[in-house]
Amino acid sequence: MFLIYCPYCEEHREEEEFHPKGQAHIARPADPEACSDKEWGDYLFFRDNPRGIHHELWVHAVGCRKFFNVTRNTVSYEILESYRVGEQPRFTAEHPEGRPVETVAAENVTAKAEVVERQEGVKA
Amino acid sequence: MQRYSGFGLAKHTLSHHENWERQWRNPTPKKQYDVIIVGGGGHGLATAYYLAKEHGITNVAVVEKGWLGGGNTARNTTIVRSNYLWDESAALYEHAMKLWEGLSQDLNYNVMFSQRGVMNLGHTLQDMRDIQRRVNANRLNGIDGEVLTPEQIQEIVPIMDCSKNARYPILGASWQPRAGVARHDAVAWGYARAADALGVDLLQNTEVTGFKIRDGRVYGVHTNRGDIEAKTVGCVAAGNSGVLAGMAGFRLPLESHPLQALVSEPLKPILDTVVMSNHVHGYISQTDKGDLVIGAGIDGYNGYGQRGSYPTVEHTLQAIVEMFPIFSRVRMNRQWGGIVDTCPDACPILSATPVKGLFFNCGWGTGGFKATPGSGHVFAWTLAKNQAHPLAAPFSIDRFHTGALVDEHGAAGVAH
Amino acid sequence: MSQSLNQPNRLNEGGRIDRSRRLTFTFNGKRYQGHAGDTLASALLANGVDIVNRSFKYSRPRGIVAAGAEEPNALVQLGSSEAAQVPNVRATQQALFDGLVARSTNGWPNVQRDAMSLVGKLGGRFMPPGFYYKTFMAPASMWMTYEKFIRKGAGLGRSPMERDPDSYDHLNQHCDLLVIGAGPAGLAAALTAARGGARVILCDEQEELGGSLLDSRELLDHQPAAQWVQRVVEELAGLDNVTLLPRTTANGYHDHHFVTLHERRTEHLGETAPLVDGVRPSRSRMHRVRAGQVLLATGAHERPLVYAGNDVPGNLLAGAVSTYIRRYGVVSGDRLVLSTSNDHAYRAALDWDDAGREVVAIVDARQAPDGELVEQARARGIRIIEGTAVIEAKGSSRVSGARVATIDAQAFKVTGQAETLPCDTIASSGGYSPVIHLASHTGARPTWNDEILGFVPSLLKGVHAAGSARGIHDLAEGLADGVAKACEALAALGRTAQAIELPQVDARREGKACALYQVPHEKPTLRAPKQFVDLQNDVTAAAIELATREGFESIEHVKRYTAMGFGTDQGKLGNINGMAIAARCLNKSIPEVGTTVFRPNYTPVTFGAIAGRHCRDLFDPERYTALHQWHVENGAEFEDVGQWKRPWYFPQVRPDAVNGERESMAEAVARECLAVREKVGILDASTLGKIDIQGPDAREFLARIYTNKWEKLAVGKCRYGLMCRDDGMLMDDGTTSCLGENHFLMTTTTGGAAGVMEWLELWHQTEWPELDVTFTSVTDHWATMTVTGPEARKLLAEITDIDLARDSFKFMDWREGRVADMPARVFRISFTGELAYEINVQANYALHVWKTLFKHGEKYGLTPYGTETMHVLRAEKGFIIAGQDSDGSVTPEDLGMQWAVGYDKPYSWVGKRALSRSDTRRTDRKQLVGLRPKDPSVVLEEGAQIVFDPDHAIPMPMVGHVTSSYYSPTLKSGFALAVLKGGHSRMGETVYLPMADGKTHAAEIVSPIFVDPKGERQHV
Amino acid sequence: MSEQTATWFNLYDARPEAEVPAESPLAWSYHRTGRPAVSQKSRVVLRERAMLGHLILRGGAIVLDEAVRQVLGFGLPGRPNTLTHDDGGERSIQWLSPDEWLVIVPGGEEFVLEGRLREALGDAHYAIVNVSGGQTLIEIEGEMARELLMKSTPYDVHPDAFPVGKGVTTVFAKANLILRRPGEERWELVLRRSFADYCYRWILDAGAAYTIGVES
Repeated sequence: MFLIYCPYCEEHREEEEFHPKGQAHIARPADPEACSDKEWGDYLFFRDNPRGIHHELWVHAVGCRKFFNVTRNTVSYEILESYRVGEQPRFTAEHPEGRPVETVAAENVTAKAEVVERQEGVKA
Repeated sequence: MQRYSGFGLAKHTLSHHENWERQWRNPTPKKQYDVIIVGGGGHGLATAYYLAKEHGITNVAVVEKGWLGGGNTARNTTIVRSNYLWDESAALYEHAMKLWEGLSQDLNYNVMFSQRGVMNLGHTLQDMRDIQRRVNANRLNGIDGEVLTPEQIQEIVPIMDCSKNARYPILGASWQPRAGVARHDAVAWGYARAADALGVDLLQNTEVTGFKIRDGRVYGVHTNRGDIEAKTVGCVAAGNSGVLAGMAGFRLPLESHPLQALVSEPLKPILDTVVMSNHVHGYISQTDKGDLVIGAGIDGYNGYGQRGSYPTVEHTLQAIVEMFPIFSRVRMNRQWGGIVDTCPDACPILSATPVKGLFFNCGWGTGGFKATPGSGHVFAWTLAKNQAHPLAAPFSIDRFHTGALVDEHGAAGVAH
Repeated sequence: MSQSLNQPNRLNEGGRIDRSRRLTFTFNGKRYQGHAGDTLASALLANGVDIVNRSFKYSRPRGIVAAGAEEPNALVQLGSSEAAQVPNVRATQQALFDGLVARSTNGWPNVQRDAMSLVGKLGGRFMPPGFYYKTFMAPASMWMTYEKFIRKGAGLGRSPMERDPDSYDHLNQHCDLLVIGAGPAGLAAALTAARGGARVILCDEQEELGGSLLDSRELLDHQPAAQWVQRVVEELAGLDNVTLLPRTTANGYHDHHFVTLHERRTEHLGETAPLVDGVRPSRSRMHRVRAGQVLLATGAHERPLVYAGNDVPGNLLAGAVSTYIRRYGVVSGDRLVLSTSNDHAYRAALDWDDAGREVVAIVDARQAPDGELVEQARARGIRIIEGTAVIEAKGSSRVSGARVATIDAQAFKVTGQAETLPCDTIASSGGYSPVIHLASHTGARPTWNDEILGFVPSLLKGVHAAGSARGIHDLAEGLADGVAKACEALAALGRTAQAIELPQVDARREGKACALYQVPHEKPTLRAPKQFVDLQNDVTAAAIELATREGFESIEHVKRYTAMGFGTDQGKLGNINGMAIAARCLNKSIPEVGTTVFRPNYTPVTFGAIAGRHCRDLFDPERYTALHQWHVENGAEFEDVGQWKRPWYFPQVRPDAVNGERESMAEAVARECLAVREKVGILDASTLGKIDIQGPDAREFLARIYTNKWEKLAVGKCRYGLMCRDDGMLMDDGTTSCLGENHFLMTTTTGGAAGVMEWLELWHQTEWPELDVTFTSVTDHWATMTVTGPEARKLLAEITDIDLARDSFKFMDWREGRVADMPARVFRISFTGELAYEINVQANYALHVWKTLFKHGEKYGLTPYGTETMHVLRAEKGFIIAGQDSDGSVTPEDLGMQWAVGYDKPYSWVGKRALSRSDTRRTDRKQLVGLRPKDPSVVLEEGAQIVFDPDHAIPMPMVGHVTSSYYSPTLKSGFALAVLKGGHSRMGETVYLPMADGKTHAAEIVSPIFVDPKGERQHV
Repeated sequence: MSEQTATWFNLYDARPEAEVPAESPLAWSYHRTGRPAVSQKSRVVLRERAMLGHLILRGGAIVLDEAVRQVLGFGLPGRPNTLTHDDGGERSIQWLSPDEWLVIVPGGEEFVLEGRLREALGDAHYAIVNVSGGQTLIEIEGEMARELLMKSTPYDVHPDAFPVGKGVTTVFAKANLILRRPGEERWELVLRRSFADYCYRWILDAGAAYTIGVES
């Protein structure tokens, strides 16, 4: 049973509180009507299935109900990181030891800014 | 091939069993074969056997990275049935069932196929609608099956709690008398021995590290024991199919998930059919050695670790104790996990691929073991003729683009 | 030392038993006595019981071999009553209690004289490994008959046939450091970590903490080791941050340091849990431990030597001989021969000698052993024969002698003349295998260590091993290792720990052990008397040799072909020996043959303990509405819908009842249906999922997630919507009402509620975070009562201040006001096709409103109805139930619901693109239609398959199936909904439904709307 | 509240003005399963605090915090999984997610509170949902209360991991609930109505060994 860090609750929780939701970073095509049947089928059904580092979407179903991403090794089941939707992973198949924290942080600044804006609530 | 029989056994006893021959050779890989099968599990070995036997193609290598039958063949709950819902899948599994029925004799290897019947319980009105739909379809497809009442169920399995005060009372069941179980390891060994006898090279501890592809055509594989060439390559690697497809440069609509199972300690015979419940979620049978073999659920995440999450085991045993309260004091001996490659529609892929000459047989999910002979038979035909066997045609990769899924999963949730 | 009167092998002193407490027990129908502190095994040995079981395959007599979890033979059936039966209990791990009743799991008519042993003796030779695969094939039809006989021999113990009287529970534990095993390394580690302030759990499978120290000959601080144990345990018990769990086996090591510990809470007290203060405690408990770090101090198992006749009762592990003497005051025979490859096992001979019994000889496979223990034995005058081993045990029901000979272990040859030493006990030791099972559960493959001649665990991050568990068998080193590893584990958690002072241990010089597994015999292995490797599964050295001969070269193949290691002991004693034999046969080294893999459980655990409290009434939650009690009191039968208990129908006492007979379901449903169509009925619809949606982008969100249009829905209006997955298939449906410009209330199906909620969040959070909208489940907040039928308005008008006039409160409007003095939202939506009002009130007040409706409703014939009537009424109107009339392969178009599809909506809503794939554009897709049986008395079977040609041979081409089917009291006929290939263009055609009973029904394809096709009644 | 925002959301008091009998979500449980009496031997005591006002607040923390301070006189909990309350301890706010809080107030106050909050929040982006009928709160106390929780939830309830002032949504047997620790000895469980009976029966079963009593 996994122990998963929820980046919103900011603590580790038992797997029983979460649901796995498949591969992370699957973006819906911006213009579905412009997609061929093949492209649409790829979006719907075709997924990475690596032996090793994998980025997954999980939801803290019994908890804050937030979706977030997890980088996990599908062989050892070690979880390398949890990160918010919209952010990029530090650990990837190309960088199993992790990219520099600053590089990732810089990438995620924009994403974070959006989140903050929404979170803080903006008075109209 | 040394012929097996009761008489032969007696003869060998007199010579202290010193004269038994190897069941298969341990050959050195040749440079070139007509067909390479990647994956030495039940399906791969069956494919090789039928290629040799039915199509006369004997210059075949089965390339296995570990030991024969060491993947899901060695880790399943051995249930064999063919009562699938959709015509396409029912036809494929019934094809397999017919082959199961003569398999021991065909292979001269007792695979202990025991037709002790499989029961799928219904606990809700919708379960019962699904059961009736499936059994009616099976019947018109020529597959045996009937719908049982709780009273009939109780008669067949007296130790089950069929009372109305269960949390989810049993409302009925589907029943396929011809279904049953088989000795899983023997299936792999039987096919291996028979294929070897026909000239197939079984290459164990040989791992494919890449495909040799030129101009969109496959012409061999790279392995840890050197390159091996063939114009036709069939991949039958279950949970590892996605990794192989990656080596060939394309993706498959597959995810590999842990599927767990467990056994009790050996008990005196107490359960002589297979009982499955999708609703309370557990399935159970008893082996000839006396172990209760219990199938647990599939874990929702991808995993190649041959183990799954503990709560899955807890839920399964809760279901078993709910159905069989007398088993509360029986003890669980061992649990393990397989890696099941699952398609979005819970049906397999038996298909050509974007690479010419390269075929895949995968995506069997929880249904792989029971399909072994049929899968091998149909896939051998497909490889031999370079064209999909009619029973394989509905299971091409294209269906995920056209939308023509064979949705066993969405339709009735009759997994396993 | 002399012996106790009625326990021939009990010494008069020594051991940790309480001699003042005599316990009576029964084994195989015979009564014996033992003492508190005994295990069943030690008590049996004390009483001189040699044969405790018969072997599985050959029915050979078997005795006790070990003193702990590794015991392969002494499996018993426990229990005096049917309900308390427990199969396959290991006698070495069962504490003795007064009144214990046990019997052997095999042996007929009894273990002393077993009929099957003849079969084993004669037939054994016909049963090489894999013999099943080679025979029983002809004729094919006979297999099931052969199998029946094979099955007769199956199993060890038997299942109870009655319900378990006991309960079990779980305890979720969390700690910084979990220490598994309370021997020297474990105790030292636990104390170190505990003093460092860490939250520590220390568990051990034995009855008391202390492990090997409890029967050690060693002195700690110049006192018996057990005294040091007592001091440490007392200190640990006094610390708040420490949880001590004796009788607790770590049975499974799962991911991320989740370990299950099985605590046997009452098994030492009786066969069922004894009452405490009138309450029956749980019989056993599973601790679900989430640990920060784990320290494995699991010790080692001694390996027996594999020699001919090594299964005859009287063959024991050397360490077990010592344990029985020192811990239980039981000496298992009179004359001992010890066969060893190492110094450590010499303890057995010394202990035996101390017990006043004769040590015939120590047979040491090494040349010129010279360790300190060897010297001690020499000094006592014990005969030590060097370079030799026991090659064969003589005797059938008890060892009568040992044939010893000089051997060349390397060349696998007997090099000298055998000598037979008369004896009744042979103790053997081939070395020690670290207990690596738990580390192996994590997926880490152990590695072979030539230095210690065993596998040592590979460890993941956060897992530590100390002492014997990693091959450090020396006591002083093991203690120090425990401390060091505890410090490492704490350091990994960012904590510091001070090393504790270790007790003083006298250094002991030990000679090097030699590698010996299978002992050679004069005859080749296939011809020699049986040399057992796996005693429980009757796997011999010959079987392994044969398997390798037949081409089974991977150790996994060998194990599967011979069944080695598949017993309830998972090959704790035999696996390494088996690998060594396979390696010898294949001319490879042990690590080349493979590695050894263990799976949970370390030792078997009852299903009940794993299930915990989640059984019977608590197997799965039952969800109730606020009106549940009323339904129960009014005789409802219930249907399970998801976890909900919904009233299915309300059978009433029949008017002609004599003894209170109630209506059948058909009668009740017919009455309820007519009441709704003709008067007024009421349904508890509270289980429908309800989601409160707020935000300026709520409307846009709805337009994207539903197939139909939402931009113009005005405040005060409701609309039905379909929700698809992005593959275009229907997933749920329901009505959504506009409560305010930025405020909607969505309803979902009962079963789909949680899934839809997660679905909305998924799309919002991952795909459209820019939309300002929130979702809150209000399913439980609102109770929903549907009042429907021609009289609904009149009834409701009596208790509401809402203007119900047809033109001011139209169909698909909602209003708020008071109903029965309660603030309520009333929705004029209809699932019956009749005039209908769905009343939502805060659930705490629902019963009052419901009762008020009945108070006023009697004169209108207000009738409660359940889900069955609801289904009939909606089907008469052609309203679908998602999940019944659709199945995950059905699009809105297949259902003929193009009217609910916004093809020209600006945003490509979820599911839209998929509807234009080639397969979804087919015109011969299965489409929703109505079916009217030609014979109106026929109610088609739900799930019945449809064919065009009833005379077609099997397999028949099937073109669809019945999804819903009922008898309609309104139509006075059966009717059905079905999905049918190209159905929408086949109206009026006849189809056929061939049934299992041989009848074929004919039915006409009709519109799925059977009642009030123009929909006028809901508008009245 | 501006004219415009009045039509944005539908809000009204879901409670009656007249004396209308009400039933807590545990009414059926008390009827069917009963309430074991509290005695000297009871090492765990359970009591329901029925009919409280429960509101869900959604929106940005800063804006909501300002409004809540203005209306209730104390602020939102700043950290995840924590709760704040007023001086008397009668009113509390719990963090549920980065944009979601649970407000519990004495029964009857919730409607007024909702109105005043909406007024204070004006045109800000937020949502308020009254869920008072959908859940109930029970307290458990006693020397074995923590062990009872350990039987039921995988969440770590050790004081080191679960200090006073913490509150989480987590798994409880096969249901889920909100678990909070407002005081040293007292635990609060917020149960969903439809699961309340299951949770109640679970607690009584798990608490039998501690002679659990239920206060009327």
